[in-house]
Amino acid sequence: MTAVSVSPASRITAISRLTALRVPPTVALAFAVILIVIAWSLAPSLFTSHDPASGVPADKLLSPSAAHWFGTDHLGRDLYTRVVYGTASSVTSALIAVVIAAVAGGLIGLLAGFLGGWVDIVLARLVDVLLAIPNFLLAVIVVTAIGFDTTNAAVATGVSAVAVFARVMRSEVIKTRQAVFVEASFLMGGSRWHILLRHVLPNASRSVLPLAVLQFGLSILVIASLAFLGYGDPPPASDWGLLISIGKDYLKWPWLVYAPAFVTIATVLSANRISRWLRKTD
Amino acid sequence: MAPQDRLTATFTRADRVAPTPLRSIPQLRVDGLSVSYGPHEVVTNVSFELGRGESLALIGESGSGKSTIARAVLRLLPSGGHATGRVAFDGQEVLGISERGFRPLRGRAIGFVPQDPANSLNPVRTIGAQAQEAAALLDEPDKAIRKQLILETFAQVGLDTPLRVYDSYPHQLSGGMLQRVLIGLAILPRPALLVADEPTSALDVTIQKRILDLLTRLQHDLKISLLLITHDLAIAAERADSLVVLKDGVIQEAGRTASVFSSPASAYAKKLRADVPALNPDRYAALRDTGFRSLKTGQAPKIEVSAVTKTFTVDGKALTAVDDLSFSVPAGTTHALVGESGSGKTTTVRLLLGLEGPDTGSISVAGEQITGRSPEALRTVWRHLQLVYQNPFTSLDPTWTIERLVREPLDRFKIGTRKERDERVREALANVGLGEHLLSRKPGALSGGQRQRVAIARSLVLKPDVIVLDEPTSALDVSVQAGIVEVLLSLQATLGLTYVFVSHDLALVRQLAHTVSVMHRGRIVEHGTVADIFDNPQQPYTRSLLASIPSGGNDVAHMRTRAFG
Amino acid sequence: GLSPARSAGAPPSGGDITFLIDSLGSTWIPNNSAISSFQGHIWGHVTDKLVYVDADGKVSPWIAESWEQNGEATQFTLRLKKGVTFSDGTPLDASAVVANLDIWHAGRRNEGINPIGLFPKTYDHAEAVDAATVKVVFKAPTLGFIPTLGYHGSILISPKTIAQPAAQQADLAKTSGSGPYVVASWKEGDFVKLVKRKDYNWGPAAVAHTGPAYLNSITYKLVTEPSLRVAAVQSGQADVAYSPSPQELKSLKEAGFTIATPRYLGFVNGLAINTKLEPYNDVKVRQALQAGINRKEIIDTVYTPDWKLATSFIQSNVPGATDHSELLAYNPGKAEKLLDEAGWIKGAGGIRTKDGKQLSLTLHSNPYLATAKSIDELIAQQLGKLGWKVTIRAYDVVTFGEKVRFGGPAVPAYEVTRSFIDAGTVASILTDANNGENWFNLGDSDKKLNELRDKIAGAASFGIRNPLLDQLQTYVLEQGYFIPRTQIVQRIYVQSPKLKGEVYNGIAYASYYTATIGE
Amino acid sequence: MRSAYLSYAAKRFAQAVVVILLAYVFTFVVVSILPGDPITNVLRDPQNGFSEDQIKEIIAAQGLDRPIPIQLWASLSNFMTGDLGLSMRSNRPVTTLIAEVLPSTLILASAAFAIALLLAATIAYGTQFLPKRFGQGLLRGFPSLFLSVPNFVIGLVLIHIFGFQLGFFRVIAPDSFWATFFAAVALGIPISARITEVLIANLDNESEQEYAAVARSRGLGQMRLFAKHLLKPSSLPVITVIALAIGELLGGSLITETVFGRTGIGSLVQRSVSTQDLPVLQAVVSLAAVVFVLVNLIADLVYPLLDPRVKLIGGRKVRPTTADESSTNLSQAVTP
Ligand SMILES: Nc1ncnc2c1ncn2[C@@H]1O[C@H](COP(=O)(O)OP(=O)(O)OP(=O)(O)O)[C@@H](O)[C@H]1O
Ligand SMILES: Nc1ncnc2c1ncn2[C@@H]1O[C@H](COP(=O)(O)OP(=O)(O)OP(=O)(O)O)[C@@H](O)[C@H]1O
Ligand SMILES: [Mg+2]
Ligand SMILES: [Mg+2]
Repeated sequence: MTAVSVSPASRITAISRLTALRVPPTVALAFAVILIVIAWSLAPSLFTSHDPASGVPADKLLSPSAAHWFGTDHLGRDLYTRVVYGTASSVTSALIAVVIAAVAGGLIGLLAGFLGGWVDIVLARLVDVLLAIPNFLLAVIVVTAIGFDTTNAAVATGVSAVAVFARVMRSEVIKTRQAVFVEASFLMGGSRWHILLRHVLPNASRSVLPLAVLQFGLSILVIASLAFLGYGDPPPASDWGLLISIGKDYLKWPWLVYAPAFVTIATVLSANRISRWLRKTD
Repeated sequence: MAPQDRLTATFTRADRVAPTPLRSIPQLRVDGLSVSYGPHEVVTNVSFELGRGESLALIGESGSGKSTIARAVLRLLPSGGHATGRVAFDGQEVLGISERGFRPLRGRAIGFVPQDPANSLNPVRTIGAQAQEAAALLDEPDKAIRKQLILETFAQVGLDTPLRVYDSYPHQLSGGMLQRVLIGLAILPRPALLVADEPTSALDVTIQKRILDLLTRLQHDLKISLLLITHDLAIAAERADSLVVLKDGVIQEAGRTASVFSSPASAYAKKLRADVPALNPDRYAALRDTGFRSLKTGQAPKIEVSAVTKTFTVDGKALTAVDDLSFSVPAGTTHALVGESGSGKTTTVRLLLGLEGPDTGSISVAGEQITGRSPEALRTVWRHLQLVYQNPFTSLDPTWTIERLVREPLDRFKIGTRKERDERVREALANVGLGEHLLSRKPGALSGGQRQRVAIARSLVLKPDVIVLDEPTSALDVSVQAGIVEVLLSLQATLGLTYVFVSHDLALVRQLAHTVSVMHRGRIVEHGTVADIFDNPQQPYTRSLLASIPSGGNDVAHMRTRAFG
Repeated sequence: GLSPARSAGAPPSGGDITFLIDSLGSTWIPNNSAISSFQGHIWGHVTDKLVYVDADGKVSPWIAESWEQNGEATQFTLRLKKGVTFSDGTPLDASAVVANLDIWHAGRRNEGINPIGLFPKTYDHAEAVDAATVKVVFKAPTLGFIPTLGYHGSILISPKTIAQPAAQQADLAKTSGSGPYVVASWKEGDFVKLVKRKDYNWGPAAVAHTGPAYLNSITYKLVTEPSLRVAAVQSGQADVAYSPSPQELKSLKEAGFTIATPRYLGFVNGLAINTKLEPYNDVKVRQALQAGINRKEIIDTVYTPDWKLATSFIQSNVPGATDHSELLAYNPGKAEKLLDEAGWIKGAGGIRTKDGKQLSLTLHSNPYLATAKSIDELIAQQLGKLGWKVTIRAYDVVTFGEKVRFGGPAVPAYEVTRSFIDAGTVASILTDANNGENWFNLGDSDKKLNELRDKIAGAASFGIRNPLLDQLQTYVLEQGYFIPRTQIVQRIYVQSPKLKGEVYNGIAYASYYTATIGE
Repeated sequence: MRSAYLSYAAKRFAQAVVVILLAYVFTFVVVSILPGDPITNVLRDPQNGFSEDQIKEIIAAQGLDRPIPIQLWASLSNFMTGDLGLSMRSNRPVTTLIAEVLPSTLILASAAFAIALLLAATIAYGTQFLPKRFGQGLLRGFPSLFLSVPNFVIGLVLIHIFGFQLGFFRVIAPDSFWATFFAAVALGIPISARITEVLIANLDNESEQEYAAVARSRGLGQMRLFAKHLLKPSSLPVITVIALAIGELLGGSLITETVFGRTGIGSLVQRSVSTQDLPVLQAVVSLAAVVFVLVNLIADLVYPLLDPRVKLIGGRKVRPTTADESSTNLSQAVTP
């Protein structure tokens, strides 16, 4: 009873708070999706009572129902549970990829942009090489080199995105380095390092944030694609990409593909939307 | 045949839109206009009238809604903008009609001269191609004749080589030339109303005067009604028949120019008038007196620049930005560097600070040699010598808080204890008239004037002897400028600071400087005390600079003749 | 099995079929590719063998019309069919056979042409006695020689092709065999198109047809997705889909498609246990493993009734295989008891521990078997209930080959999927004597196993050998050295009902030499 | 101007050659870190029944036991003379392998690219003519959606709907017209998303420029404003995205070719990767680098000729930054 009387009011304040923050509704929805995904990855057991690794073999390949929201797979496991439990690995691996790309790329871009001269020339060629090899090809080659599992696929995905971050960072650093406030800090007695760390880095990083969010979504896709080609974790792992990849062998039971694909698409779409919004509001 | 005759001979007035206008109907009538961007109303209930062949100026500080009104009238509001009220052109309501219904008026009846010439022409199309669009409004089927008309118009607006202009891309022309092109394109179809949104704010003072003269002449010759938008009261007073003064989207005062100007009724208009340097040359006379005294006592110069030359290589060609430059500044006084754009003012400033090394010559500040020092050695000089940049929007790191920004020099030079530094930060901010509540804000949350004060506070916090100010107010409104000038002068009076003040605004220089160097193409063509230069200019270049100060009508002319000092 | 169920009268000639396959292997150098389980389909049509081995392991004449061996099984004489030619016109005579035997034995290593690995290493030489007689000499008794000639590695290639350098041999179109089909065109990783040889007239008597093939052409087309292969056959876009997902078989059968699940001769699918590794050095733990796997559930969940329960560690169709089902019965109670006895006590989370160590098992899923992961997952579930902590590792083919070996230090159980022609070779694989693979990492420590091995190798007749084989099977299963999972059906075919008359040989390859297609 | 252009071209060309050689070395190094090699692996297949000694002998006979730098040097010098070597996997000349599959990939990639351009132009230019509130929002949502769907999912869906349900094409004849068309759609969709994003960003940016308002004040309607003013400046920067799109086409073909069962560079890479077929991988990477670098080079060399604002100063291209740089950069990020 109290819940009924309270909820409309709290919803109104929530909405007005959102409008005060000028968050468009689609962005709010995107945040909600990402929040659910984060919650799934932190505490999957709160969202499902089934076991992701073992099922009832007799209940294999059931279609979606109230008992099994996404149906069951070829070993009788609840697909929704597998999607929920697979989230942590999918999200973590995408994060690993983003961190690798952002840190390595950011560092390369920072040094190239700030130091200039031959450092810039050498790093620029390195980045050119990384750019010249199609990203996905690069990821495939790297993952072969370091072995097939989801973490390695994440590392490979990260490596393949280093060049993008390096380029964006470099151009931002060069832009910032020429900013008047950098010279102003120099006149205030700031050393090179002080300027690099306190002025150039924070300013140049601002455009890296939306890129990182975007890259997060893309990494999920790339890692899923690698899993699709068979470069993922062994069973009973249930990363989204693996689930789709397993599902494609059972196309007669299409939910095995569509359910994890839908979750993947919703997550990536949300990340894209947030990235776009961050870019606009920056 | 004079170009003007040619013009009138080939054109007839475009009266297609309103064939038999009634004399009593004004050309433009704005009634209860309100404009909002999303939820924010930026123009509220604005009404005014502009008669045929007359001129009306909309004035007000930045953000007061001038451009918004112009765009609402032209129906060119950006996405998100929404206008309500009535706008009648020639008695015909135009705000509510369909785009299809309004489009015939565009260009033919209502011309538009935009604010920023550099961005107002498509960069990837030739001027000629874009001019043909304006010419298409003439109902002249023959393309060759249309081109002829365009070239004649270009000549008419003072472009010397119309054919070259016709074939050029925008980036190949200077700002002044582009502005003339834009004016030419606007008047080519002979509109009844010309809306000019700050048509000269992006231009040099000398060019500014030529453009304004051109507009005034066209208005008279072609009987065009002119809606002029400007933030410069002096220009408005000089050029418009009537004035509308805006603040925060609300009309503060309106009426015939002479009456508004000579006896402003609203407090805002009064203050605006008082803040215009050209109208109040002696506003800070008292504050400047200490400086004049030390000038007379012939103190040892704080700054000595002797025979400095700086040459840049651009595109393989040598460009002498500063040529055999010498001047000295006595302690406790303000020395102004004035000159048109590109005359070498900023280069001089950078040489002075050691940010650039001169090719020849020497510079010393407070007895210390600047030239030939390493960056490390320069740091010790910068403790006493600070710079305030032209644009407060770019000179403060947007990711830092105000407190951190102002404390940065103290931290870098390791001055005092933590507590002492906090103390000095507060003191510096108080000196420039900023409260402690701003400490935790970031520059983005401050107005332009506040930011420039922060920049000044940052230089002051080190307690330097000399502050170099490179056009510190050119990005700001007159009223904000007045506040900053006042801060600067009172600091000088109390702390005995020495200023080098760079500006292209001679009226401002006259208000605050003690000595002046006039620069032209890297050279000092004339220098002396303010009185010498302003009352008795020797060089034709100086005279032309002085002549282009907008005077606000005759009113100011006699003020200028009054002696001072 | 063998099923040329054809109505009387001349079968209709003509027609073209498309066979969808999941891989076309790597190189086409005959020696290097002959044992590829995919390329074998093509070689089986393009080339002939000296002898024919049917689905029950029975050896019968083919290009070799008859053969003799000496008492020690060290010397063999093969008498060849006359009038056989390779598609490049070269006669398939004694010298051609000698050239083939030599290259099977030695390869040309510096060129990258490998020997045939399973060809008896005891081979000494061969000589052409006359145009139709070949004498083959071995350094030691080699009872398995004749069956080996029917093994899919032993394909007869024109001496002209053999003489070509490796890069030429790698071009399938330049290879000539004597089979009922020749390669019309091919594209790497895409397709191989075979057309029939009109003058073919030397088919194996065992398939009851010796003249030219009926079908005009067979196109092997690579489609990597199993569901696509099946869907294409279902929609009539192709005639045979190889390796469908077992889950789909039931509905396909109901829809009237022919499902063929021929078993090959060889080991069942199962785990060879590394007896040097804790805790599998304890026979009780191994026996618990043997009893703790529910083999029926594997077939019900992952497979279909087309799969047979394992009855031994070799397939039940291998001559000499005996039924040991009672040793392989699912008995969780017994398993738990054995584990308790061995000191593995159930602790927190249901996992058994002993001396602070968890009872763990790492399974490396066989990358060659599509269902391997599913089975491993199921076994992990089953053993999990008994208190085992099962980890699954899945490597790609390359890494698997690199890291996973019999008796490897991190490999407690090696998954076996392996065919052989003659059960006599089994025993010698199990230990490390004579380059044996030492499956259970026993070395020569198990006296009983060594004894059986030597007796089996020395057996000069099947009458002596078969009881020994039975003893061997009992012993290996009782000791829990080998944990069978299911009888393996490595090759599954889904076939359009219009296509009839194909024959499966002892290695479960489908031959369409005798097949016809209706309307 | 002419000499400035030539020196710019020369400099860019030299850079391109360096990048291609580095890409070759890079692949060698990465693939060489791998434990083991394909040959040993094939030999180790238990079905083969080789002993370790036999395996060592075979490896030595092929010179694969030499130190890595020596092998690299040998391979690099062969590469520079145009000899790409033999595939380790199939023992056939790498040039033959590539020549066999290249046409199929070229057809697929060009079809995908054409579809991507068409789709992008339709969506982006469509936004100019639809009412702001309804249609435009819908159109603007497309690039995001296109970028969020894994392209193998697009492929699977297309195959199932058009291949099986509607019977547009035979799934086992992937080179037929419709099969190629739908494969190209699957491959082109993510790429069209990038181009659309850049186009829309540029269009928005250009139509907010003062010159657009000024042109409108001259009485231009939306149609003529778009055609005469916005089209060219907003489409020009797409040239620079195209080079990146080419890389993505190659990367994406890996998956599309797998899904549609096509034989092409992508499936060749897949086969070579799983067997660590170094010579083929190196050749494909170098080929990709050559294509990427060439397309970039052409784009860079053509741009100054198309955009009057671009100036070449001291062998460097200087362009006034018009479109939102960061947004273009962002949209150049990876897709699978
Ligand atoms: N496109 C827009 N969206 C939202 N707000 C806007 C937009 N354009 C202008 N504004 C706001 O409307 C107000 C009036 O702006 P306007 O440009 O009309 O001022 P102005 O008087 O022309 O100033 P200036 O002298 O700087 O040109 C300002 O507060 C400005 O921030
Ligand atoms: N770093 C540089 N490299 C090349 N040329 C330069 C450089 N700095 C200035 N110049 C040139 O030197 C001349 C003087 O420039 P400077 O900036 O000193 O003029 P200014 O008087 O400050 O002009 P404004 O009023 O526009 O600020 C100009 O022609 C300018 O283009
Ligand atoms: Mg304005
Ligand atoms: Mg300047």
